[in-house]
Amino acid sequence: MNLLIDVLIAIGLVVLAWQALVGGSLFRGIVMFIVFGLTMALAWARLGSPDLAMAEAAIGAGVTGALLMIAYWRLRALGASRPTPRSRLRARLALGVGVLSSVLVAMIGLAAVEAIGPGGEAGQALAAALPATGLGNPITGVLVIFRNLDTLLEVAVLLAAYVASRAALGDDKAALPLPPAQDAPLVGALVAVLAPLTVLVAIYLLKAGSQLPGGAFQAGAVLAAGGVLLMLAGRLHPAPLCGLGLRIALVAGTVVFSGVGIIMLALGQPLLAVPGTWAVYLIETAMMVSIGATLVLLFAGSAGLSGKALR
Amino acid sequence: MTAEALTGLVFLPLLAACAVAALPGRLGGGFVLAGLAPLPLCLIVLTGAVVDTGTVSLAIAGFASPLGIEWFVDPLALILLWLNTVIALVVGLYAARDYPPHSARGGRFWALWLLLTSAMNALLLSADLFNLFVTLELVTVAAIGLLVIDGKPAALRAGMRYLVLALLGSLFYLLGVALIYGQAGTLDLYQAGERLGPELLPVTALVLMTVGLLVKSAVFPLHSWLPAAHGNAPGPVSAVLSAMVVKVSIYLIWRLWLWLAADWQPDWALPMLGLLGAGAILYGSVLAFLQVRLKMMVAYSTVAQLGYLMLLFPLFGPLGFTAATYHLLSHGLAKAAMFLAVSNILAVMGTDRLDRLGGADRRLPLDTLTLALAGVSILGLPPSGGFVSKWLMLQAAWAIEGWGWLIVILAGGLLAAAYLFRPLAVLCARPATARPADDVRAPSPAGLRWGGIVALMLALAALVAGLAPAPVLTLLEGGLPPGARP
Amino acid sequence: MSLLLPALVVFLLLNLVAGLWRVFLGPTAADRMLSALLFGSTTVAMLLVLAQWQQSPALRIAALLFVMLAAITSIAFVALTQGRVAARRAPAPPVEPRQ
Amino acid sequence: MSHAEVWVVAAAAVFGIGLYSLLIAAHLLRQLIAIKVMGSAIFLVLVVAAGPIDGALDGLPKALVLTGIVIAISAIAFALALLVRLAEVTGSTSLEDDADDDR
Repeated sequence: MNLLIDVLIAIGLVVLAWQALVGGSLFRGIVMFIVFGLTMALAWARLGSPDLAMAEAAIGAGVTGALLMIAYWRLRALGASRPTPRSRLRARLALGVGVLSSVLVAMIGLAAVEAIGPGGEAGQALAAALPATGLGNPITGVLVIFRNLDTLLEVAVLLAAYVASRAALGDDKAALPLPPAQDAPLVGALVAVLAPLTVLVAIYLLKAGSQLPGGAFQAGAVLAAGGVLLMLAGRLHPAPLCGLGLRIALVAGTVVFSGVGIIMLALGQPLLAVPGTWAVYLIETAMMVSIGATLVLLFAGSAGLSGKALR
Repeated sequence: MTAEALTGLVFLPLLAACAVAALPGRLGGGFVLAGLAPLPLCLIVLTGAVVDTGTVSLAIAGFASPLGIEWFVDPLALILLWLNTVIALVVGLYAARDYPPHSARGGRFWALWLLLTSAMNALLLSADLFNLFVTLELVTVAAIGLLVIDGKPAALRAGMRYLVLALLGSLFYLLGVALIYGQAGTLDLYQAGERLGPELLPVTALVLMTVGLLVKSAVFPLHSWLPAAHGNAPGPVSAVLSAMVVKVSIYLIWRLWLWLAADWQPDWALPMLGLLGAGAILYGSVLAFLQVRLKMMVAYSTVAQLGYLMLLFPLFGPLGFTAATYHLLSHGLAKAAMFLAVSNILAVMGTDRLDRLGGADRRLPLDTLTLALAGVSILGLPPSGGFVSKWLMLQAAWAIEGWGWLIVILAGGLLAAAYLFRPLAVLCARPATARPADDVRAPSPAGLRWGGIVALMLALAALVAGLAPAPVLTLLEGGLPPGARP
Repeated sequence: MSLLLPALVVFLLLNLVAGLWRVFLGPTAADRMLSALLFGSTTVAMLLVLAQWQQSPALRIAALLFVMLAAITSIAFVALTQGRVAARRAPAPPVEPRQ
Repeated sequence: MSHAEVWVVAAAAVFGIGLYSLLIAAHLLRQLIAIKVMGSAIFLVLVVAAGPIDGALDGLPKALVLTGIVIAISAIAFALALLVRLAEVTGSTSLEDDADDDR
């Protein structure tokens, strides 16, 4: 039964990847991609990683899906041309490359699974070192304490992505177009319930993250989802200028994280040491705010946000 | 003190980038200066430590590998850190003309510039395979953001192509990391090397990672994205892309094969990588010769010169290693100087098409001189840094009786002479007709002279590198890869 | 009991396949998105059953997240497809790009 | 957790489909989806190939995947902004008609 479930999900993944990527309209491809992300989340759940299930659902399927949808909408609104399909020869060649790479990856992967030893040395060190931190969730432990340089640089990548997107869009662009706001009564009522709920869920995920699955990334993605909701409902608008508060929110994750790390160095501790659970919460909160703000701005395609309409 | 110095190398530019992004306006310039100016100080401290002890390492957050991430500095990394810092600072001086930090566009430029500097320093310090992936991504995003900052259609297209290929390259790299972690149970580059052997899986993992990195570093035959990207980026960005960004990926390939797999590289691997380098030298040089635009010629010259870095593999040994590292250093300086000079020429003449540049030396004597001096180093003529590296490389090829490699190195030099003399001849020609248009948008004469002096400084640095190579060579001899140690 | 929960998971999975068929068939975008939403709710049910069966209560948090995201996705869909319809009514609409 | 083979085979198939699509798709949006999907396949390999510790999968690669997911969305978000700008400036959503940029 166990195997049957895994096989079904795995087949689903393959079929959905095919549906998302090959043939059919681009819009259908995007919808299929979102469903692929949800199925990935199921796979992570089966692999015993609720953290990844959540991250995949919220970031991999949810926010990425929203970004793809809005980019698709914008490309249509711009009237961008439809590219000419590739030649038949190239398609045949590509099929060969695709099949070959599949076989290769399968062979390599199966050999790797075959050759697995008694378990990763690093993983065992993790299990041994976790209790001393007071955290119950090993993933949060790795992300915030043991390998926090990765996490810090990853938040910097998000910041770089925002600045680089602004650089690509240039000065003359106050904001990219957004679809007209939804002002149907039902939408209004739903937004009134959902928007506060996103904040609540985000804070819960953040707090739960130290012991249970969850953490800054999932929480930040939920906040971003809330921001996207407000934007689509016409409660939040792109703005040509970025207010100081929002600018601080953008860099809060990187600054607070490195600030704590450098203060610890100045106090004679190792660089980026985390002094206690309170610091974990502090860092995670700052990261959540940064992730949420950056993702919403990336969705808006604007420099800033405001409660008032642009025009 | 070394811990503070290492911290400064990564965190000063990172925090300065945050400050510039969060507080644009008049304050911006000060933060840019605060993020870049102290870096040489950090490096001096670090150099002292490396000279004293040979290598320096630091466990981040106090957790040593395999659980944590470690920074590790040896002479090779130190020299690249110096190169990166010098390029970021000196080319930054040039960029301050085109991108004043208090403008909105300038703010974005400097935020990305600082992020790129920080990311490359973090990459050069890191000894952790996954952390290297993260820094590579940061380098890619920041570099492409800089590439497209002027919004030129050609640059946008080149940036898009670069991004798609770089992301694909990252995927291959990550697949290799997955295999290595599965086999070795650690992500530390040096630890993993000790725990693995020449079995099929580790070698496959290395091949996958190398393919990914070859795409990112545009080594022949995966170079297709480079000329358009480097040829269409803004001048200072082209300089840093050619001088540093593509090279850090090759540096990682060196680390993988000569450190991680020091004891167990398969016999075929090193000559194979060398063949790619030979292909790059010949193909890149011929195409550089065929270009009609000066900047594209310089970009194709980068494709060719990257090939010499891959020749380290077949010529591996103490000589080959110092030669390749010295080539990396002198080419970085010379190529940055070249791109800046070309950028000046482009700004004044309004075009960089070779057939319209006749007689440009009268209007741009300084930049023509820079181009010639940098060319001397690229060619490998004495007394330049390029000469030292080519000479050492020829010696290395001679010592192992690798006549084929010897011929490739010599042919590369001759071809470089061919493609470099052509633009110089054009610039110094006295055309009877075809005066370039005078109504082009050009920076103020003061700004222009400033840019010209900055470019000349870099070209002179590449020359001086040939006059006094001893300290660098001595330093490098203290940090040879495991396989080249006596 | 030991067989009931896995059987339930399989049943829900088959349900997903049926939903997927609808996503595949379309024919309109709304059909696709509605079935994608249904897909979301079925996934929630599955996560809850899995949480019970695999003894990992943490999956319930994931289910909670799914529910919220599904609600937001529906609004996003309405907003974005209205724009889609508008774009279709525009004077020179590009045909829906393939490939 | 057993059945690692099932996940590896699925990941391999997804990876191949992604590469195939990347090569044939002319539309950049589709190419970006392909890269994202291939990334998911590699994450799956990363977690499964690390092997179990005491019956549960190793926690470390899971944290790496979480980092990878955030990096992937950053890169994709930037790529989409670049794509929209490219389409705005050149009217094209593809790199196929890559004109030689001689001036």
